[in-house]
Amino acid sequence: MTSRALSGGRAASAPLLGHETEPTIFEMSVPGRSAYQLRTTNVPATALAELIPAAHLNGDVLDIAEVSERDLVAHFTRLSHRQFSVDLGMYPLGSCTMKYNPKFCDAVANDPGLNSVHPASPAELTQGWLELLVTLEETLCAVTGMAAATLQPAAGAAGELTGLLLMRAYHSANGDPRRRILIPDSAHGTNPASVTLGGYEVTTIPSNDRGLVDLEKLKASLGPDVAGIMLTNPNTLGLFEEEITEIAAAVHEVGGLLYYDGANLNAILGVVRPGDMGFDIVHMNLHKTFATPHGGGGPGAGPVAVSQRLVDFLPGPKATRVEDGTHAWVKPSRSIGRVHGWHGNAMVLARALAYIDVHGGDGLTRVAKYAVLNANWLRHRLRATLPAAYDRVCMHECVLTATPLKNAYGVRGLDVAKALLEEGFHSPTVYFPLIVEEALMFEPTETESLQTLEALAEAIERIAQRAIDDPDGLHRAPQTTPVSRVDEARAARHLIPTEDAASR
Amino acid sequence: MTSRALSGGRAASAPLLGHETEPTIFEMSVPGRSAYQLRTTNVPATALAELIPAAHLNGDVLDIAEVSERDLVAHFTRLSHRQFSVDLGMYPLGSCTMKYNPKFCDAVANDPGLNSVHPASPAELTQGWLELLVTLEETLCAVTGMAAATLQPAAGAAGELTGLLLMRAYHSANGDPRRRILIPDSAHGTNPASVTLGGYEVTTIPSNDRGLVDLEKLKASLGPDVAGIMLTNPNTLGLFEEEITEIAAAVHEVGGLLYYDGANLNAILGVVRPGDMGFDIVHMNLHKTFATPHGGGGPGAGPVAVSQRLVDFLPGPKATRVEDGTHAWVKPSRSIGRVHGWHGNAMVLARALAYIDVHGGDGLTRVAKYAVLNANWLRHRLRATLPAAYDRVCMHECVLTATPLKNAYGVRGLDVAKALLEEGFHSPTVYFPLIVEEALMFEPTETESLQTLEALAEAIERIAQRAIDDPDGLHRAPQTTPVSRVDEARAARHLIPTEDAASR
Amino acid sequence: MADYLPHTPAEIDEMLAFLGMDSLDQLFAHIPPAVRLSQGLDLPEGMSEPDVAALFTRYTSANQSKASEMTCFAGAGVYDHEVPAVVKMLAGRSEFVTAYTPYQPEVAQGVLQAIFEYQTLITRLSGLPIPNASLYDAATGLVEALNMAHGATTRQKMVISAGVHPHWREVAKTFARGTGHEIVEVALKDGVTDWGSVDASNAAAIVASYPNYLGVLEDMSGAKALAVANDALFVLGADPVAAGVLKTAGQWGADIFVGEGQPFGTPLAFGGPFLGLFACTSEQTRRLPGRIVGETLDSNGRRSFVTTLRAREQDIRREKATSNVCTNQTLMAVTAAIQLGWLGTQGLREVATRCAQGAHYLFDELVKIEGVRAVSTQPFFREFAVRIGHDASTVLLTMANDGVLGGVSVAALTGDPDPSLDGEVDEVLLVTVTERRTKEEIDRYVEVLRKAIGQ
Amino acid sequence: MADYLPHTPAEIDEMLAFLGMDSLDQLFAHIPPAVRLSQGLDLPEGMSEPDVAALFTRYTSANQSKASEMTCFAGAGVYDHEVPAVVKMLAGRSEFVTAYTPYQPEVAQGVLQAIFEYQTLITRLSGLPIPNASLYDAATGLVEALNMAHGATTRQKMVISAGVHPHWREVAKTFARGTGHEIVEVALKDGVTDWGSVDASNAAAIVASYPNYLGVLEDMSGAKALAVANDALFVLGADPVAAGVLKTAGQWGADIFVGEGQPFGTPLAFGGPFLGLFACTSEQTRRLPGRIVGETLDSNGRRSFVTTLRAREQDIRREKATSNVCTNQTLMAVTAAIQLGWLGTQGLREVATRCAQGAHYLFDELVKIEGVRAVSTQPFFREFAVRIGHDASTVLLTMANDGVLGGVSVAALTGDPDPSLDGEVDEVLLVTVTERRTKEEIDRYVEVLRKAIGQ
Ligand SMILES: Cc1ncc(COP(=O)(O)O)c(C=O)c1O
Ligand SMILES: Cc1ncc(COP(=O)(O)O)c(C=O)c1O
Repeated sequence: MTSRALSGGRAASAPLLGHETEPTIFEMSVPGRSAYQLRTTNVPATALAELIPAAHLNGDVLDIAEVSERDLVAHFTRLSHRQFSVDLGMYPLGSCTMKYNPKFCDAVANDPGLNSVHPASPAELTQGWLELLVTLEETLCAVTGMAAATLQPAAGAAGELTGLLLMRAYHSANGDPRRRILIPDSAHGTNPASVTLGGYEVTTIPSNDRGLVDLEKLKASLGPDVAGIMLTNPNTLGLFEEEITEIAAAVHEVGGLLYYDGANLNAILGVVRPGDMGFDIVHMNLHKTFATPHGGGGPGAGPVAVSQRLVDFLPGPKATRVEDGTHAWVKPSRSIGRVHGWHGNAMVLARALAYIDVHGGDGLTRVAKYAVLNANWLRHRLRATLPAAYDRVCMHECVLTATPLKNAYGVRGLDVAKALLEEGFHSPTVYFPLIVEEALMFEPTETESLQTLEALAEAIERIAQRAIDDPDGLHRAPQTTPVSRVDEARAARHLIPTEDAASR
Repeated sequence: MTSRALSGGRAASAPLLGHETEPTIFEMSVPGRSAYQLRTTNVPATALAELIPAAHLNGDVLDIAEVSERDLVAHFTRLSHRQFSVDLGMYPLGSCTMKYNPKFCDAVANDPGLNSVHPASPAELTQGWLELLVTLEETLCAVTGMAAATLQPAAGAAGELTGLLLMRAYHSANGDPRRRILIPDSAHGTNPASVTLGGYEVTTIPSNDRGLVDLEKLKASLGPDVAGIMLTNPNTLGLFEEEITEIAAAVHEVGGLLYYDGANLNAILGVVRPGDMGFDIVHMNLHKTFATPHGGGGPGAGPVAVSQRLVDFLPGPKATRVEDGTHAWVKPSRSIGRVHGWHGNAMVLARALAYIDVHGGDGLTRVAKYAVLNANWLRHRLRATLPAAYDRVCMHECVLTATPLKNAYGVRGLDVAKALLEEGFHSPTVYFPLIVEEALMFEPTETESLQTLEALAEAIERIAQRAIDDPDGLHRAPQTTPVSRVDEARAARHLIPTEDAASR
Repeated sequence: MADYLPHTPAEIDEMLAFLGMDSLDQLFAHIPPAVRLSQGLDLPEGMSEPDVAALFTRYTSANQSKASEMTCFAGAGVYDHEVPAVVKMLAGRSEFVTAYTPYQPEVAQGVLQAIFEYQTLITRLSGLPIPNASLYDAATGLVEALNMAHGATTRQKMVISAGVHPHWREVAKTFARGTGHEIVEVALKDGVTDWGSVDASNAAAIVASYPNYLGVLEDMSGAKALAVANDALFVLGADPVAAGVLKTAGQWGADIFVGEGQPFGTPLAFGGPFLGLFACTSEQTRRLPGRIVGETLDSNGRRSFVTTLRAREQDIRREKATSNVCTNQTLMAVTAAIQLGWLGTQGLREVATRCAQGAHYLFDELVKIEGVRAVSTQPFFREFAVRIGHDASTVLLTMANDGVLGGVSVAALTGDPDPSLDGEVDEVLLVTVTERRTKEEIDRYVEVLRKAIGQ
Repeated sequence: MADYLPHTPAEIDEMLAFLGMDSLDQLFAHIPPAVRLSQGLDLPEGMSEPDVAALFTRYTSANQSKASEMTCFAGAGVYDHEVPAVVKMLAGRSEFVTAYTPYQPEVAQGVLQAIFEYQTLITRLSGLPIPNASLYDAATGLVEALNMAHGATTRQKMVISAGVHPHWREVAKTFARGTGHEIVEVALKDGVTDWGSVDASNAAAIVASYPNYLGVLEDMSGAKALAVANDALFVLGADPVAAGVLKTAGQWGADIFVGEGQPFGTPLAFGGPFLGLFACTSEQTRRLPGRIVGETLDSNGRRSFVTTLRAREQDIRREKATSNVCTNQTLMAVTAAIQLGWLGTQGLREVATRCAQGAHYLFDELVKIEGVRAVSTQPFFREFAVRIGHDASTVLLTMANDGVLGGVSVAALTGDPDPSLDGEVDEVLLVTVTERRTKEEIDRYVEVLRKAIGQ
């Protein structure tokens, strides 16, 4: 009877009540049970065998879970109770910008007037969508100081690759394909990966002792084979590349282009624009800067905006305003083609536009200013506990280091991160960027209050005290979470990616 | 800084992460913070003092919590994580019928076509609502075997009082007001309370050794001053009053009326109808029988259906089908008047109709049958652990007793109930009905599967084992819940109903 | 088969076998055959959810006055206030929606704390210290207030201003059939209760409304004085939104506050579920109807919440209880707490102010129209009554054709000619402006009404 | 001020003081003045949520082809399937919606287990054992498949059937600009890939679609044989709904499965966010793009889930990574798991069966119309292409006036004349029938089309 009791409505897996594991939906499955309800269609119920040749039929081999609607609801509700989220508490995950996601923007996206439109409907019947997309494109250009944008890329990484293909198309059109892309050593892993997929080689530029691109070394790496450079500014240390004008001049000098990784764009909204810094291509992570929810890992949206000389190469077709005031799909004259099956992650785009409209130019500027204020306050507040890797004014995030704790008590950054979970905070980003030892990258975001920052600081102080009192306890943290520290190595050693693999 | 850190985004109160208490929204409040956003109206912003005489103005004394939208969301999301619900697990709370609440019915109610209609709109503009109400009334009559119904009462208790006022109006119209109402000793407390508010006196009828109304004693209590009897059938022991025909005859004989407390109607859907048993008045708890969600204590809806002779007395105005196929508000000729500010809990009514439509006559009958099957299976399964107070075939619920555990190990029904919480189940109803010692009243409902019932049984067996091994531990249960056993006496001794009382 | 039942045929057989039965019918064998349904219910077969959804469009499309499509100037106790997505989302969380009454506080701190916060807010809005956890609606709340006043004074006479919402008064009369209370109505004069016209001696309660149902802000000192003079309780039905800027019930000296909480996050909803607000002085604590949540400690000394003073409640006191309320309107109370948290101090003040501004702007425009006259010269808040020289019900239907729900016909609201209004009651239109109405919408109202009355 | 920022002026001052600063601008003093914006952004002022909502009605009302108002017979990879309220509610729970990538498994078991269940379902639907946690959409999934095939074979030639969705092919071509893959398209003949016409030697992948984009169910044995003969991987883009009754990718011998997961709970959504399904044989595990969740134990020995094989991912492997995917489509994957749980074994089969029945019913009716001809004589599933003797785009607009979204114009879909279709491509209409379409709707389609083409 044990396996029988497993399936069903026991909620001991909800942390509210206990710490048991939640059975999988397959363990809950009982043959013959079902939840689905379909409309009555009165379509003739011809036997499938009369419609489709037997060679194509699978012989009913397919097995999906069989649960009642009641158990479906209980299962996924309980799973949701085993999941941290922005709506539960602070999520100071550096580089990920886990700010509050306004529910209003979700409501906008759930309107059937946007949500139930088929992407292949004739443009004449979807003028609202086309206008929305054009408006968003113009808005993003205003924010970045660029000439035009594609909204197709589905996330930041897709935007990067799109940007690199634009570079390639541009150089190729000039009869000068080029070979290398420069990337600082502090860059996010997507940057070099995108470079490779874009058919380029990576040249890594070291950072100087201020955490910034070493201008001299950069210059030394430049040459006529350099297609461009990828930068995020502020960089992944949360520091502004102060010599950006010089960098831009140097790269442009050799005919290279500048790519702006917009993951940190939220730091500079209304303060400085990538276009004004000399960038030619900018991707934005709408799920970061413009607060569309991350969905546990996606969806995102990664529009790419470009300067005038790249406009004709943009992916297409693009929603475009035409003379008579209507909107149409137009493919740019030298378009690299589609980078998404349809028009990009449209509902994410709509959410972002709603977010921007609520804030306006003034609000977006406040977003950046308060994000930077919060990060600096936190950095300064934690000085004695977790020093910053580069202790000066930072932008929207700060990279602190647990090296002192490690040296003194053997407590690593990971231990601090895990202990924070028990304190009611999500962990910061750990061990990134790679150039900082025991890095703990905190991005408080502008939607967290001073009170929350103080609570975080006090929690970290408590953990630092635990490092002195009970370092071993910290190695075992967290314990109050739905599961305790998870064995990641075991998972990689013996891959079990499915229930079927598990039961084998 | 401690009070400062209290406010804000720390999620240690979410059981997912810890077991701290959640601050109140007042503790989180910071002067000057806000979340609200209103439309731009361009209405002249005349100073209030010019519009309303100073004698009426409150001088801005009012203080509401001041929080950001982000903190508002975090606060209530965290509170929701501190709350058990049907969607998390089984809720075998006897008499309360905590079955699965279909999300579809919520979606129906959230349609602005129903939800955004002003109740004082002219009937000409709300024909859809009137038709819906008429359809529901007809449906409820078909289910109960009655002639007409009022949908106004907002819950079961309101329905009871309405029913008693109907009795009073009926008897008064006959020039014979009468004085007493009979109620079995197993009845729910709302019954006698309603009787008093209805201006009647209660005569309690003892149950016999089979847990049923003692027919002889009932007869002995009857007389010309008896206005009627209130019964629930199956009664609160989950047992069917088998002599119902005899009871009805006896009461009718003296000119009394029979009132049916519909809290247990779910047990007999499609099997037997109150009207056919001889009842004159029936209230239904739509939030029980027809699965509208309980909302943490409400809203409910308690329509009252009556036999032909009471139709003219029903509350009004009532939505009524008129000759030309349209619908109108009509007040019954001898109506007792309104019992609700408007038309009853309309959105609850709409949910119930949707639920009934999905099930149909066949489905409702299955609801009753499977509810009864589940209760009997559970009763039988637990025989050795928690015996039933009356061990024979029950209806939709069974009243078990912890008396053996109490006698042997000093473990009370309350301890068992509290320990179940840790096992991932909500407690059953405890100490009701009053006539059973150490009563534990389990109502599994039809939406729980055999697997869930088995899991519940095993949990109870584990608790029974704990009663032997560690009775003291059981007295302290629960411990894994967001708070441990709560001091109810303290709360009553020194009433603190508000934050302001708390901080005084 | 479209339903929510998990039972497979094999399981049913197994369960029956466990019970030693061979059919489901055997479970019902002890029910006398004479009363059993032989044919099953006379209802259609079950339908799938999408089929039912299709069926329901029949209802939704026949409702023409949806606020989603028609600009709403109707009020009469039910108001079209802003309800943001965030409040709907939070109040719709299934832990709140699908919980029962918090009988087990250890797993119900979510609802209990939300009610505690609601209770705190209600005491602040009412200016009275003892709240409850909600009642069905304002009308039934008034009934509870009368019962409380009866309990406190043992008297039966209830002196009620005709300015109290007609439906509330009707409900009070209905329930007085059971309690035996004597309801004495006091007529209005120029929209203001004529307290001087009534004999309040031996009254249990003096009941007034602020504003009254015609929107008029009466000075409540008179009612309070009358209550004091006669040792009666002063029961004030007050608009909780008005409390953002106007005096609270407590400030006016009320002993009991009742109010309709619908404006705090609950949609128009065709009249329900709404939210009966209730608060009183501490003298009346033990007579409080319904549930109340109190603060306490758990066994580990942590702050906790629990329903308390349970000894008052019907399930314990039975026939001696002074209220039979069991299920209340918790979800609406939680919603109100969330909505008030969203509004905050500034927001509530702003909403109240905008209501008053909008209403006065419209009023000023309307009385410029030839043939439109104010019913009262007294101050008002967000609602006012005007005579329009035509049958109000007819005018409303005409206005509806132009997409405007122009208000509420007082004659339709009161059912019978209202004794408090002299002249033709059919001509009286009750008009409301909330903070959601734009100047453009208000100007259009004026135009549409002009057209409807041929001006 | 309408925004989501908690900072009060007093707090800003306090925080600045703590930093030894006296203005917010000082925080940005290190940014070279030359690049700083002096005037602020050239954007309108912020608006309140209800004002923005009002603005957005501009967009929503200009969208005429909403499936909420127009009966949808459009498909082309995006299908109007039933999405019940329960799935929307569950997938909309904010713990799923507002979580980040599950980097900290101890507090992310909710998302991790849901992905694990999703992965299991995808392997069952595809018949291939190694899934990932989702990709952006089917089109970019195909690109990842090509990259995987390149990694496995080190070859550059990709032989792709013209039956693969035109957009997917376009996307593959775009990204081939970076990877340098040589894309060789194989034309259709009577709607079926003419594999014989191509030189597949030295191919990394043979890529087919099942059904193909014209709805045709091609026998996949030929493609498989070609792959085997040339030591290429067989990449099959398959309709996951069809898997309810038709052979899975695994059954056809595919090495890599890609598919579009939109039909599982995701609305039409104007094309996104959708869900790229991906699975492969275990040989390719180490080349898997994107994230994968695996089962493991926590320190107390309890079953747990975690993202694993992280060493493949871009953040660790950097320029050596074979995929740059970071953010994926988790929420849609979770949605698909919930929707599939709702459908269950019977439900998916039922949906697939009804699609086929509806499509065949409509097809049979359509080809009775004078001037309407099938594009292919081959079997199909829920979608088919017909020649209608008139410009399809024009006909669609005419049909829209009668409330029917009549399908997709193949010419509009392909952009350029499709080389695989002989004759006038402008006349080809792609028509889809899902389980949601009733007989009545289908009959009306026939009538509306008749009218539109003057028959
Ligand atoms: C600096 C940086 N660049 C690029 C990316 C990739 O963006 P996405 O996850 O949207 O693909 C990230 C995401 O974390 C990032 O932090
Ligand atoms: C037997 C019985 N009668 C009456 C009631 C009162 O119904 P309501 O809570 O809807 O007012 C209940 C509620 O629990 C009950 O169980």
